[in-house]
Amino acid sequence: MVWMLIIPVVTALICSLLKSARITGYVSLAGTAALAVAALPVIISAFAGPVETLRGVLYADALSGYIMALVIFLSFASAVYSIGYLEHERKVGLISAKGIRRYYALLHLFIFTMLLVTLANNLALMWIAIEATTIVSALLIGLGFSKRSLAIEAAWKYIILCTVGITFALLGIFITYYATISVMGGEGVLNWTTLRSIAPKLNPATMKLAFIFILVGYGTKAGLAPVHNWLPDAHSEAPSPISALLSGILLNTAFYGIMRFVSITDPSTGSAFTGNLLILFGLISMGVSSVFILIQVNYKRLLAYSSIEHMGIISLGMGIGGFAGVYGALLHIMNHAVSKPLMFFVSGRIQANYGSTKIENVNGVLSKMPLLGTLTFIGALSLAGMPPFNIFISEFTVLKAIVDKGLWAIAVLFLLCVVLIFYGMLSGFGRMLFGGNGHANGAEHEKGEDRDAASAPVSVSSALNNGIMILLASLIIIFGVTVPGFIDTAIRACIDVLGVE
Amino acid sequence: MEYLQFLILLIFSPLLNGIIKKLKANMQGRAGPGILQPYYDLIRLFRKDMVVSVVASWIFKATPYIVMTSVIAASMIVPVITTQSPFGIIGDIIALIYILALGRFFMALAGLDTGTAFGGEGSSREMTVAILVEPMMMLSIFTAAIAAGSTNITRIAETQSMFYSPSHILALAAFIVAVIAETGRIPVDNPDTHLELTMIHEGMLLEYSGRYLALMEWAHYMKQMLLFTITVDIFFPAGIAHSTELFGLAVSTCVYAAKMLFLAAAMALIESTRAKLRFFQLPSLLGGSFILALLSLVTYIMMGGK
Amino acid sequence: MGPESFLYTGVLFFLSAASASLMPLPKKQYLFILSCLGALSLGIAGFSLVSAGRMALSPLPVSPDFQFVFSGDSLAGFFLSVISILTFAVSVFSIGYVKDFKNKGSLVFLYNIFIVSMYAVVLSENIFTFLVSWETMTVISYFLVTFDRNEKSAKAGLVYAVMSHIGTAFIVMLFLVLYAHTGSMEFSSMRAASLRLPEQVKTIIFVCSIIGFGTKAGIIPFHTWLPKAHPAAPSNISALMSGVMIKTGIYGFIRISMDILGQGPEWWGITVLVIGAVSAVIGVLYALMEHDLKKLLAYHSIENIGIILLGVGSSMMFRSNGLYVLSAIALTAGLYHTLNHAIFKGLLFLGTGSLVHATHTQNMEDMGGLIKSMPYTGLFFLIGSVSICALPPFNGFVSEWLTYQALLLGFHAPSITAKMLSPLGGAALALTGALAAACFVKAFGISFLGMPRSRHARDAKESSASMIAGMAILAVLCLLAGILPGTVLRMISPSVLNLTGSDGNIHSAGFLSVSQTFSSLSPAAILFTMLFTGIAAVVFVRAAGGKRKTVYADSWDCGMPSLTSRMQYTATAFTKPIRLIFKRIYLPKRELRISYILKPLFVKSLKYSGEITPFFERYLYEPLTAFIHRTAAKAKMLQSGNLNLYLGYILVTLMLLLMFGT
Amino acid sequence: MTNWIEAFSVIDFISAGILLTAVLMNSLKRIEPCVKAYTINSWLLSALTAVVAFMTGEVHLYAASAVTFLSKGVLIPLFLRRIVRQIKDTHDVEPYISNALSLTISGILVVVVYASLKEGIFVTGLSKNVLQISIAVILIGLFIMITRKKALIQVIGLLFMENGLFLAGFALTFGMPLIIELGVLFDMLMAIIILGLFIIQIKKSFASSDLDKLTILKG
Repeated sequence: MVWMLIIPVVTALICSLLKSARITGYVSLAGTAALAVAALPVIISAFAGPVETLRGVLYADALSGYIMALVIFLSFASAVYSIGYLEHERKVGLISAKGIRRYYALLHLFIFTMLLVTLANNLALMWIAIEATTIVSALLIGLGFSKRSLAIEAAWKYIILCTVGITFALLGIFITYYATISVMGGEGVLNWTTLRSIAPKLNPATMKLAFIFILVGYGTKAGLAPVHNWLPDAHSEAPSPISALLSGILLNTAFYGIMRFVSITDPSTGSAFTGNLLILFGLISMGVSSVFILIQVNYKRLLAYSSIEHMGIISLGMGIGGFAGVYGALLHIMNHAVSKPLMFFVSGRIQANYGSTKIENVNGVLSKMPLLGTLTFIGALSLAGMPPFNIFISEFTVLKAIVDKGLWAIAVLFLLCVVLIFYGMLSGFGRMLFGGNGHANGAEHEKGEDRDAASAPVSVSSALNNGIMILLASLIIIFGVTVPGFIDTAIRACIDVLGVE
Repeated sequence: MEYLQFLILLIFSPLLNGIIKKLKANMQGRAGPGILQPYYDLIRLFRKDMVVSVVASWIFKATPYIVMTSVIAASMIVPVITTQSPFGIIGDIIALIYILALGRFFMALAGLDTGTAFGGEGSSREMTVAILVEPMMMLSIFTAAIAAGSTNITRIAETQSMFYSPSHILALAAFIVAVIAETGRIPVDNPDTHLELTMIHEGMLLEYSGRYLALMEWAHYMKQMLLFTITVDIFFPAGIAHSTELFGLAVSTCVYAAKMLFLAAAMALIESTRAKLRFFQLPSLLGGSFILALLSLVTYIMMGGK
Repeated sequence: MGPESFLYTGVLFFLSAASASLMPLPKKQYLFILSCLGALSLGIAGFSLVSAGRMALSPLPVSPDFQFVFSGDSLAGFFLSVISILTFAVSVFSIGYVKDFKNKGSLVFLYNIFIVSMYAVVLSENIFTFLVSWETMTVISYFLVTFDRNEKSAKAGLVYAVMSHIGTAFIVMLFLVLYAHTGSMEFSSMRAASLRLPEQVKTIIFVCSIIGFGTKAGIIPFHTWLPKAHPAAPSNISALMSGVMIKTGIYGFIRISMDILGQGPEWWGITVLVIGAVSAVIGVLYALMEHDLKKLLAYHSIENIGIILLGVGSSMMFRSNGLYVLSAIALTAGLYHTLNHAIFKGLLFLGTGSLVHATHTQNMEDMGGLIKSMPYTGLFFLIGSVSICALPPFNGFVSEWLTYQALLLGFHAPSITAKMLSPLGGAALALTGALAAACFVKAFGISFLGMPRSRHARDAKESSASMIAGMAILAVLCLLAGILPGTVLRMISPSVLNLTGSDGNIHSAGFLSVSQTFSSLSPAAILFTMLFTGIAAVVFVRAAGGKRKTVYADSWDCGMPSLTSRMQYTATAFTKPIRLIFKRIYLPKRELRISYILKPLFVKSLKYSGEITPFFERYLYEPLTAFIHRTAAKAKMLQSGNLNLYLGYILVTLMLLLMFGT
Repeated sequence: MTNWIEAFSVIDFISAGILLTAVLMNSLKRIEPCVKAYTINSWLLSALTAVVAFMTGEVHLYAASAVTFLSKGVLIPLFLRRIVRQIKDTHDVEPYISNALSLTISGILVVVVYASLKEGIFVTGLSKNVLQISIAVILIGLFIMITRKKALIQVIGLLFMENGLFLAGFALTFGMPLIIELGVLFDMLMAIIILGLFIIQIKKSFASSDLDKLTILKG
């Protein structure tokens, strides 16, 4: 388990020391691969039951294992994607060799911090890790690339808002700590393991206060409206692989913190309190995002808002609670973590080809780059919650949970937002995919592959690029028709950990 | 015997037309041609050579036969002098109307086939009139059909149950208008003009000559008599034989002839007293009679089946 | 072998065709042969399912909440066979049709998946399965609509996808309501539990199902996607979409509102009846004004859906009054027309396909005289037109005749509204028939008869054998379904029996006789009478006139010399009287631009342009979307880019939660 | 454990000072004094820590106080001054609301906090004032961040929030375990340093460090 923390750091060091930019990419790839290898046994045993090391400082159970697995998978994916992406960025002179080294170093530090979040047993330690993710990713957004004033603006907003928010989260943690003192008699604890055991004895009023602070704090980081405002800027200005990580998993690590607290707070306050708050935030997020998706003119921002929507759905599912709700939420975390990175990857490629993130400047992707276009289509439709793609299943599970609870108003709002978002997504990406040269494009469709490769920087890396994107797309379709057994068991284990009846 | 009653229509329909012409002429104070004139015309046409447009396709040549056969098939369905019409089973009044519509469909196509402006104009107007007429015809028939609880003409003729009730009168009025429109008579259309801008039915026949024209004309006469027959079957079936023994048949034949003459006189009267309407005034006339048909239905239902 | 095995084989064929299409093969159009085989065996499956009446396939679990469950009853069997029949013909047609398409591979792939998804919809047995198949069908058809990827088709696709997604939202809603009140996702157990549903819940479900499925079926006023989407797709796809895809909407409606909900109040039936009548009339009225052949056919689909709903609606109305026999007659009429429309609309779209293939235009004003250069296409298109105009002895007539019978029987309904409305429905049907006839006189006459109106039309060539074969199959079916009603009834009556508990004692020993109205019909007899009298007429004419010679010359046209194609009656001119008569509906706009050399004597050029107002777009949808966008645009200021504002949000949120949260 | 009363009054006195410095921030326009205010605030904080340490005799609190003094009282102010010198602008542009108003609002915030925390959720060894004050300081810090347009002053506002947070920590729990304190502090330092770097970047690419320039990303 310790190795999981050491490997990224080491990789980061190597990357920052290496001279050649080409090698660095493959080194980082190797690093993530090694990380995956090291993590696998930990994750497996974590699903079997809680494991801890360093006298209980590091601790992993099913839930952390779940998030951890996603972190590592996505780190690998974006490590693969980064190679081709950076080569192109360097060709067009957006980044120097030094910048590339710094990029990879920071990338792995970022991975390290996220893993630390999932491994921390102590809630304060988890807080520290989350704050660290903010700092590192802010650097990745802002300083990774020269001559990008917008990136700096985005990074500034990101770091300020998230730090402020997370400060409140720390206050919440203090309050929790205080609450434990009276229970434990003198000495307070912040260890998740202990907290779980004493949760029912905590003072409800205190815990309510604590949870509000936590929710606002981590909610800011998780991009829940109305405290989401940093998200569209950061996600749209970050380099695509980083956007993929931010959107795919960073939000979820923050939400992971919330989930932990929910399972501490519920026993003392009763689940209605946390549930209603989460439902409220979820609905607001869906509403806000649907409106903004509708008017969006920048496709990366559009994707960012769709992340807000999906975080909203996740928190809605958590809030509804019950087996179905939580199952839906957890499943949705995974589905979103598969679909969204794909979309950011393809949008990175589109940006590279058209040199703009404005929807109006892009058209005829499907004709010019059939493979990319098809992938975009799959991703967009899955994000819009269309069967037979993965997100539909989890969305429908959440919807079903809502109906099980008989919350018809919420169900109707949910459907309304989903329709609006579908409209927004399709009109946005439809405009990008079609158009250009009409029927004549058929000719290119036949030899789409090599055209696609030709449009990408270098063949090896672009092959890797296509490979990882196709992998994600096929996962989207597979999860769209079935939830594989091992994932099912994993989610069930997580639900046990969260103590949902 | 009863199998062949449609031959009455086939044989006597030119005569009926001749009679109408004659009566009309007399009413207008002309001598007018003899009542057998249509027969002479037909025979003459059959013996003529034909001129066919090079533009025309097989549709043009097939149409006269299709029209003729459709009218014959339609007239097999109706009982003329006896309700023992065995062909009644192959179709009912709705089928009859649609069979006639088939004829019209092809006639309109033939009008377009030669690519002339007048043909197109004729078929366009023909279809327009049909649009206005068919719903009204249907509706007025519905009233009778509902009353008889059947759309089978023989049955309607047998169980005519709404003598001279208001609904009956209204339906009749509407149906008469429909008949006028269908037979292309004043005030809807002028059967004996070839003045380009007013003609409807003639417009489609413009390119026809010889035997084709003969068939078309004959079919038109037959259709006219057929519609008269339907009128009497539906609205005054009194006197029609319900069996096939000779005396009854003789009586009903006389009654039938009388009815036909009466209708012919009525037509002649209308034609010589009314002026032809401008084409775009037709909707008001036909729409008006649609309202009549509707009213008859309403009254029938409101008065609880009277 | 039971239906299952045929089903599996058929699906296997389709899937193998789809997967083969992804491989680099030459001459991918021949993969459609596989689709033909698939359609064949699925057709067998459908027929045997109709007779067997039951089929259960093993479920496939997806997630703890959901699993794929497929099963089938006679209704499903009926729709299965309808889909298969059309699919078979269209696949034959496609072999030749897609030959010189650029990206055949993806077309073949999408085509096969599309068909499989339609089968899946019909066979779905629970909510989840239905939704997945339904939306898959939508997605794939969306891809097909946007197949040649220009702005126009993209727009059409967007409208289509969004509208059907809205429809789906309603379907989801109704399923959730059903699920919440019956506690089950399986249709079978819903059916059992639905008797206990309270009235208002039933009403909600009914309304949702009308809107949801009606959107897919294209009823007024949810039809606007249809005339945009169908013309955009390749013609063989349009044939499938118009022929069977929109029928899945009818299927879903029957499945929910008649099968699962069981008996409802009378006003349901009346509502459906009225919707049907309105859709029929409005649909055909708009069709008349179209000069784009495919748009015209699309509007006719709206009309025919309306006719089907006339049958279905009166059936519901009768059933809620306990008149089961009459209800059976009406439903038979509806289902019969479903089949017929699939056949002749498919035929017409294929015909249009081969026209467009030959003349490279969809605008009939640029065609003309094609019956000489494309005799087979012309003949088959004519047969299709005659059938869709419900002229005997073809199939369209039989189903409309049955509909008439059903509507006349509406007199037996107790309520005065029903008594009044059903004959009016009959009148609407008559009006529709007449309008359709006018429309197809225009469509066929302008595009096939007269002189060629453009260079393309002049040098058009007859299409390839397989395309002709595809059309021929459907043309023959048009006739057969007309003159052999007995066979068709055997396909329909089991499901009618299930749904209404009666077979409507419609007897069909050669004669189709509805004992309820003592009325009978025998298209076959009509056909043979006409053939016989036709021959007789020929013989007679020969006898009377003797042998006469025929002279070929220019058209006389009242002596007008040197007729040119520009002097022919145009489609616009043909429909002008109707446009004027129904101007209240069309709201026509016209402008006459004259440029003079010397005013007012010498006219240089004279430009006449007229258009009709698309009522529903102009007054319903455009304002709605505009409103949504305006409101959304207002929200922009929330994200003004000002960091202080954002910090403010955090403070306010926190404060509110601290005040009201605890 | 001698004379609690004095201890309490001392604590109250110091915390009052902390609150005062925070409130004072609202009326300061030039940047230097703001930094000063923050410095004083941090000194008071570490002093308070020391007093608490003296009272409770907890060793790790001494350490905490020392660390606080070093980092917040010395390092960060120095760092801030360097940045001020680098971006060399001394005045804040006009804030969104007038000083008087912002003063009143911060006063209101204090009142609200006192009002909302009245009921006895928290029974702490320290006098209740400290908790209220700490939370008030946090809110005032946030309020400063909301009203000011200079990037640097926002950072200072953030720092005030941080101090308030620490104060709250003491008020509630006599301080967290040292390891955590250190971790949090480390994070803070990192954050501040990186914010500093960003301020310089902003100055570079926007030719000013005013936040109302940073409104390109919107919608």
